Amino acid sequence: MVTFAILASVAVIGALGVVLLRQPIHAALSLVGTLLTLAVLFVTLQAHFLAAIQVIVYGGAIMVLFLFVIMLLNIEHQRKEVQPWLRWAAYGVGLVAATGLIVGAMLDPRQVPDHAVVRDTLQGGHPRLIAEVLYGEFMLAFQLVGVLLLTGMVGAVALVQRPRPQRTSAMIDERRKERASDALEAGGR
Amino acid sequence: MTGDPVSWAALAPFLALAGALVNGLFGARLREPLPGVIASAAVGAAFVLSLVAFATFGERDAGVGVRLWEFMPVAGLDLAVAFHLDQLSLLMMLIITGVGALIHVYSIGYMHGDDGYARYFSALNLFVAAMLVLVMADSYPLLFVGWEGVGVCSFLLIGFWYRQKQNPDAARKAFIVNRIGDAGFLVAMFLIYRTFGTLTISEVNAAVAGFAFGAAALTGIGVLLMVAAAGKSAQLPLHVWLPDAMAGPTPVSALIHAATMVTAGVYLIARSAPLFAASPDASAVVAWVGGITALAAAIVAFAQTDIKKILAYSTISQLGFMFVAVGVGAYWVGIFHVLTHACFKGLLFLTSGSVIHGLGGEQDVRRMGGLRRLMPVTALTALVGTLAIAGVPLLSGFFSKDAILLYTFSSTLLADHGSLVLYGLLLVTAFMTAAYMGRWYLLVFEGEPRLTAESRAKVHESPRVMTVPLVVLAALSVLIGYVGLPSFAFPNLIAPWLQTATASVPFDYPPVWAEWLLIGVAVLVAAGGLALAWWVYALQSGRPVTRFGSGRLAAFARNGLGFDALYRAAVVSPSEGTAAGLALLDRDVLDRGLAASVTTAGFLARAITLLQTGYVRNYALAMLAGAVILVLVVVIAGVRA
Amino acid sequence: MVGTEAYVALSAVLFTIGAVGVLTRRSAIMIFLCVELMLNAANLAIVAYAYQWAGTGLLTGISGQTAVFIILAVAAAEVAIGLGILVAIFRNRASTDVDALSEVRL
Amino acid sequence: MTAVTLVLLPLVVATVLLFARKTIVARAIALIGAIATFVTAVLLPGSDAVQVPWIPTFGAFIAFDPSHAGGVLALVASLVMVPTVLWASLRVESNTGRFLAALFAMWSGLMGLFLARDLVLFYVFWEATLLPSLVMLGGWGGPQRRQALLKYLLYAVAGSFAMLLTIAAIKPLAGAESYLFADLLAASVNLDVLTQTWLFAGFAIAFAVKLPMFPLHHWLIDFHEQNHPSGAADVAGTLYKVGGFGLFAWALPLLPEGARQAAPLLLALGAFTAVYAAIIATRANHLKRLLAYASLSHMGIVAVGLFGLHLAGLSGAMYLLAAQMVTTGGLFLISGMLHARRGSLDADSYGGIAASAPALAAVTLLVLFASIGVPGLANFPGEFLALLGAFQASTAAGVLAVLAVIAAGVYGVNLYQRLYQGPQPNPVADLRPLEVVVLAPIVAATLWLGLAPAAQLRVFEADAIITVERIEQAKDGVDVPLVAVGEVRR
Amino acid sequence: MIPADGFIVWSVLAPALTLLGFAGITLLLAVFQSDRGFIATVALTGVVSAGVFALNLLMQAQGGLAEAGFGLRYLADVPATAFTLVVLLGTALAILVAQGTLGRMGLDHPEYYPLVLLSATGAIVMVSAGDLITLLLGLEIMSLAVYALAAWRTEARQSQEAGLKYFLLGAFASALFIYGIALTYGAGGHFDYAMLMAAFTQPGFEAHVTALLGAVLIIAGLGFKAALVPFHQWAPDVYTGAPTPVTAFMAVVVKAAAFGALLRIASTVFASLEVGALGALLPGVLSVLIGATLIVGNFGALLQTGVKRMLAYSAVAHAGYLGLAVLAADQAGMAAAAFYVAAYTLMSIGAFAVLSALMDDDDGGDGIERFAGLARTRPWLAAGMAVSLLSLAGIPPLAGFVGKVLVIQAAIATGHAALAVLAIVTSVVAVVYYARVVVAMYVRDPSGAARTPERRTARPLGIALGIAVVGTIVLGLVPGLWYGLVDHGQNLLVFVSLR
Repeated sequence: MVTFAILASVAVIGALGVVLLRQPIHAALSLVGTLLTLAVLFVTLQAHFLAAIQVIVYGGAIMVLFLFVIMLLNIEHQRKEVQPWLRWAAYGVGLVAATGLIVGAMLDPRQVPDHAVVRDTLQGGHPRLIAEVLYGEFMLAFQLVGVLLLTGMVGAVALVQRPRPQRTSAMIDERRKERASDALEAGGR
Repeated sequence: MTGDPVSWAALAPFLALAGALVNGLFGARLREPLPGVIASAAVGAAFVLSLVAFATFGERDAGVGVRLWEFMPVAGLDLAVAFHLDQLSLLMMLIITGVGALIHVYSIGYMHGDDGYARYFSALNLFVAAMLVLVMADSYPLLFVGWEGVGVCSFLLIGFWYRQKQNPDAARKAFIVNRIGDAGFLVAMFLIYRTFGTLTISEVNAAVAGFAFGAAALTGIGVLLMVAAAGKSAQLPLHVWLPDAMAGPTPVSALIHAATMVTAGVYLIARSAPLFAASPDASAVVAWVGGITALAAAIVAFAQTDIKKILAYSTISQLGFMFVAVGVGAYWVGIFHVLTHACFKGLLFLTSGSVIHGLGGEQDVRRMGGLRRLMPVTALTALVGTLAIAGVPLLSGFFSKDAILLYTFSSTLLADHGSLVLYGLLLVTAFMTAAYMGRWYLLVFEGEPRLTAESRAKVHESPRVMTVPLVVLAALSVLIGYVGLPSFAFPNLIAPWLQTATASVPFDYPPVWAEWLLIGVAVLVAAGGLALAWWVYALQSGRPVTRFGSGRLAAFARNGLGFDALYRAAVVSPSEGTAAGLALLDRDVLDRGLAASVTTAGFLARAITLLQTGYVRNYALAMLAGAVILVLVVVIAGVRA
Repeated sequence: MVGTEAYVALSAVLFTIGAVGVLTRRSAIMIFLCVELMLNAANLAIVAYAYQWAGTGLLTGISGQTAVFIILAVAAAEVAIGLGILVAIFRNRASTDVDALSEVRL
Repeated sequence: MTAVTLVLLPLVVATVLLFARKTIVARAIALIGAIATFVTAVLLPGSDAVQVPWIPTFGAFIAFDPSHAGGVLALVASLVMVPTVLWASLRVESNTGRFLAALFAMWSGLMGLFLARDLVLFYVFWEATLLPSLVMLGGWGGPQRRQALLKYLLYAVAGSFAMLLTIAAIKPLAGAESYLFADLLAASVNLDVLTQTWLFAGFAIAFAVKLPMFPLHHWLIDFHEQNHPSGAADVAGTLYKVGGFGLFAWALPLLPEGARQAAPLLLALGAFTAVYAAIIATRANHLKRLLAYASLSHMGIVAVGLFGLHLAGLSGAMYLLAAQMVTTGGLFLISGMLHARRGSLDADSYGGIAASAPALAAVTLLVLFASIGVPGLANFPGEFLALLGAFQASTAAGVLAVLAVIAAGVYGVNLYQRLYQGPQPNPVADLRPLEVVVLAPIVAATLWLGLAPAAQLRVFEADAIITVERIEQAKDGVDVPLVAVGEVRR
Repeated sequence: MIPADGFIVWSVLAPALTLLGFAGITLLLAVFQSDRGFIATVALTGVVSAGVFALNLLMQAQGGLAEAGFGLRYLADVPATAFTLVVLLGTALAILVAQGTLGRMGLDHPEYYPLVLLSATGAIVMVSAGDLITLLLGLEIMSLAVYALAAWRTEARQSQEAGLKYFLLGAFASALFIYGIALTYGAGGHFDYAMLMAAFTQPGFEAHVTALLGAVLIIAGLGFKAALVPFHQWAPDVYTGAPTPVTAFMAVVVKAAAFGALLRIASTVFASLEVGALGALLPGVLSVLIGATLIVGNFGALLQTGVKRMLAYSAVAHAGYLGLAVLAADQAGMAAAAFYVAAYTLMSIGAFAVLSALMDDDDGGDGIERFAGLARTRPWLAAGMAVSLLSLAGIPPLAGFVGKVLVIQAAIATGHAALAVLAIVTSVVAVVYYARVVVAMYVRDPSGAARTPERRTARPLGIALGIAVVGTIVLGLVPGLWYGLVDHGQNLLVFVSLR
């Protein structure tokens, strides 16, 4: 109970950090915190293998990629909010959404399962069990993941790895103007 | 077609139609007077057929039906192009083709040299065809074919000289007023169908017996038929077109607007006699409308100065007499007056035509006078006609008018509806008839000539082709009355003949001495009227002429008792206003309004596109909000359940 | 032991926070980060439910955990293409502010 | 097969015409095509019905039957199309071939629409006729044709989509086996009053738009005002004011209960339309506007005839529909001829021309009087019976509608007077031989329809009996087996 | 768990595998071969071969021999194969359109065709999926490729915007969808439809709320791809911003796939949820969404001056009409939708083909003025456009009309009369905006200012237009050709297996 409360609080605080922290780097790191907390929660739910994957894949690979891109794109400066009301609308809708989903969860009448039975069944999410499912009933899905990653790769490469078009001076001018107007807007507000 | 000579008469309208077609299609290429000859021959042949049928009809009880082809065999209606030839229709056919033939012949001379010579005869023939269909029809719808057909021909002929604006205007007025009556006819037919389930006249007449005396349905039908009859026969308040109709060539006025078409209303009521005989209320409407019309038209006739308009109002007045006759249930008398009136009024119109022809178009009686010496045949025949219409004894008008008075006096059908008052009304009218007709004759033919220089230069007696019909008609005007001598003392040929075809209504005949007394009264009235005219217009020659137009009453009368003004104010202007208003409403309000409602759709479209802000986060908000609403719906339903 | 509904409620909260983040952050990359948070919240729910279903003694719990595995892969693929698009655009615009992406509208 | 030929032949001609570049070639093709189609139409009465499965899973058939009301209308419409095609080939100068193609496409669509005995097929042709008329208006119309076109399109489509809804619903709701008329008729007894009323509303909207009926008539006015001044497109437009036919052939027999519920309102609207339009027509100055309002008035009378739900009225309404194709069509052709003479469609710019064009005046007078319901001519039997039927249902509506007869007299005579009578400022040419050829069928049909309506009326009545009997049953609340209804037909 | 015999059924996978194989081939060709036309042809060959396999499967399923692989997780029943065929048709036509325009527009990068084929593979997986995870993967495969394609013109602001918008919102929608999967799994304990149905209809089932929450979130996720209101707002912007050939592909293939999946879920999982006390909830929710979609799509299109954007809104509107079929998914709706989506594919591609032929190389110039007088200057293009637009408007006897009748009929048969009325009312609005273009082409005179480019229509484009127009007409006149094949939608394999 207490463990859950602490972990939940940490996860929520981390999540709030993602939303509220100004610096993208901070926000990303805050997300990493939440992800790690989630890994711990997975452990309490008899999903040890998943917890490991969570730390390795998310905390390790995906988030590092994010941080890399954040730093690459150098996206500190933010212009003034165009629609200030949107923030409060978002908070309102979010509050309602959370309430609704929580009430929905509470409406589920099922009993808490017997921990022993769960442990015997899941065996802590043993890789062997997962493998059996993955290569059994999820075999097609597993293959499709491959296709998916291929698609993602081809798509990303196609967009980024392009023979650069001949830049005309007009295009450069256009981009300059754009930047200038961006700066003006940022400064003016 | 059977071997029965009576049924051959069914060809009559087609002969006239053939004449109309020949003249209509090829007339323009025919040389004068060929179109006139063709037309006259067609009508003459029709007259011969009618005469043969009339002669061979014999003592039959029922009419001869001639069924040509199916017309509208729908919804239990057995409507065919079928003719019903009985005593009534045959008599009418004789009038139409007989008088018609004479007038056709007369027209050969009268229309000499006109551009529309062939067109004229084509229309005139077409009219005869339509009129024959009207009287021969065995069903109301077919009768209506003729009914509107004569209206159309009347329209064509009134507006015959269409290049002056007033002639087409008069034609239009005639057509529209007639259409009002026709609308009444239509509704009458609908009501007949609802009441009787048939529109065949004989079936309707037979079925009347199944209804209570004075049943409301019968009264309704009767009144509606009277509306129709009033339109066609120029009875109050739908009489306004007839005086204007004098814009047409004078033979047309004689044939259509005196002898035949305008009597169609009388014929209609006589045709539906059993129905009216069973409905005193409807009959009372007929008789009273007739009586009031007779008097009112007589008053107006006094004040007119146009040679034809006097006759036109006289016609309206005489038609009123006929309506009184059929109204009180004396159907044969009504038709008898149609017959005599066709002769003498036809004659009178033709004589006035002759005068106009002789004077080169002059129509104002103030610029006539003394024509007896210049146009002797015309004057003589006109005198015969005048005396006949005035009711001078032993001439045709005397017999028919006397019969009307007598039957009105002795009516039982209208005994509760003031038949005696009507009698008085008619007596007054008869007096006035004699007086204004005397005035007409005296102003035109007697006294000093007041002709304009132009007229004086042209004046001549009409050619033989015109005077012969005058003479024939004059003879008829004298003689035709003898078919209907007062039955209490003399053999009456026409009454039993017609009663089989119409209906017999009981009358409360007075004793013989009283009948003689009534005749005496009638004679006195006629004599008095003529004497008055003589006194005013012959003895004080010259002076009364200057009194034309003086006095408010005279002006009122000259303007037809203000009916035209009334219509303009109460009907024409409001309708025109309504039309203008509706046109405006339709175009500028309703159409625009619908357009505006389309604009509302535009607002919705604008609103939707405005939501499309382009901001990703707005879209995400919409998605999330949508999803949240769905979630809430589920959760709330779950909490409730 | 805490009930499954508590875990699910937690996942709901995280999910909502992620969604709110999508609405409030303006940098495309931060929005994407928030989407990752939402995916993780979903994962948490699945793992919690897997635990619940394991209570019936059947292997369905394992298939739930396996599904999480696959969803991780989905997230990875999305990251690949997403970052690809971001980079491609940033080359041209030098900005990841999504509010600047509002030219096509109405 | 005659029926199929009649539907396809004009379509083939239309297709060929699309490729005719030279005007003279187009004229020749059109002439031959018109004659061939008309001959086929003449062969139509008594020819066999056709019924071939079309979309089996859908329950739609290619079914044509010339022995019903539609057969008569198809014949009359063909009769009118012949002079229209001739006139158009003479008077439409730009892209003659295409215009004629549109006319022939319209012809084909009309034939299909009249002859179809399958509801889906009917609808397809219903919409198919829309396109050529749009093309004619859009391609050859007046300066404001775009607005007119969009308005017309909007009205037409709004109406036909409402019908589409009914069509989509009627089969599943009634549980019919197919969209064949006979199957729908047999199954529609399963529909309760409320459903019938709603379904009927769908039909009623569609047909009221095309009829048209107040207040859905505004498209008609603009449509005619903006169409090519030759009047050819107007004639075609007049031909397919087939809302009355749709009601008669489909809506009323299939949904008698619905019809009975809606009849009082529609009867009143019809009567109002008749009078309203006729009154406005008395004010109109533009020839085509006048004719538009006049024909709108006729359509009001058609409506009262139909919604009187009386045998006479139903048959009469159909007859009036057929007759007004000829008379209104003829008047539009005449207006085109007038325009050819003086280049104007304003009544004010004419006057007194009977003197110089007596034959034209005579034909105008004949057709005009036929149009305003003078007995002995085309419109009278239909008008009379329609009003008779309406009066049996409602005295008030009957009497109101009769007022339109008076107003018709007013505008008819006014029009004639303004065009042909009075002083003649400048003379015009009289009918040319080719114009005589164009008008001859119109005149012939005017007389034929006026004098010998019996055969056609019998056909209409045979169809109308179905409706009337079903309504009688509905009134009595008795379920009479429908076989009996079928046998009643003569 | 060792896969049993018959777990992997290769024949079922044939269309998808063929497509995937050809995606690989084209990818390799893209590296070595510079002739883009050749690559396109190879891609087309792949699509056609896949189509042959799919047609074979459809025939088989028609004969009652529907197959399934992976324990009902990948199906080849009538709806699946029918939608597969539609997807392939759309893909083929879109490839032709692309082949005819990409080179001219300077967008002929080598990865285009592989991505299209991959995307189509994902779409096929979506419509064939028998479980939520497979569905998710199909959806992602399809979407990722389309995200990239939408941003294809990386140097153009509009295209960038389209790609990023689509991607961000798509990811957001995916998150919703995945959360929905999580909840559904929570309620039913399974991911495959058959087992979920079994679980939901079990007597002791009590987690209704969880299941319904899962369902609505799945609706939200799929509704995004299908462009149902309020998840539609990306569609007008992305369709407008994406290069026109891509828009054509998106408009037809993505829509077909989304609806194929949505229909199957609606007819199985959702249908089984209708047993409980909250049974009427899902149809109610759906009908509100569909009603809103009809209104927004049609009215949104009303004021558009760009034809491309008008078509984008119209795509939203057509989602509404297809939605009518979803409501009747367990009855005639499936077949109706299969027909409608085929018709939609043809007429939509027809319109986009003409649009591509007319637009400038930089994807500009889709204003309605460009269509003024087109009937005179380019009669064939105008005729093709007119047929397509009139069909979209639902004018008989074109395919769109039959489709509309079918879906409306299905909706009425399931008691959604009010929605059917709304569909009709909004169709009237639709006629207005489609007609505006047709009127411009046929009534207005060619205006000098907005001249149409004087260029020949590329042959592949012409072929695509020809196929689309002929198909639209043929499907309208003889709808039985296609409807006869798909009208066995009620016999979903999942149902068969349960009984």
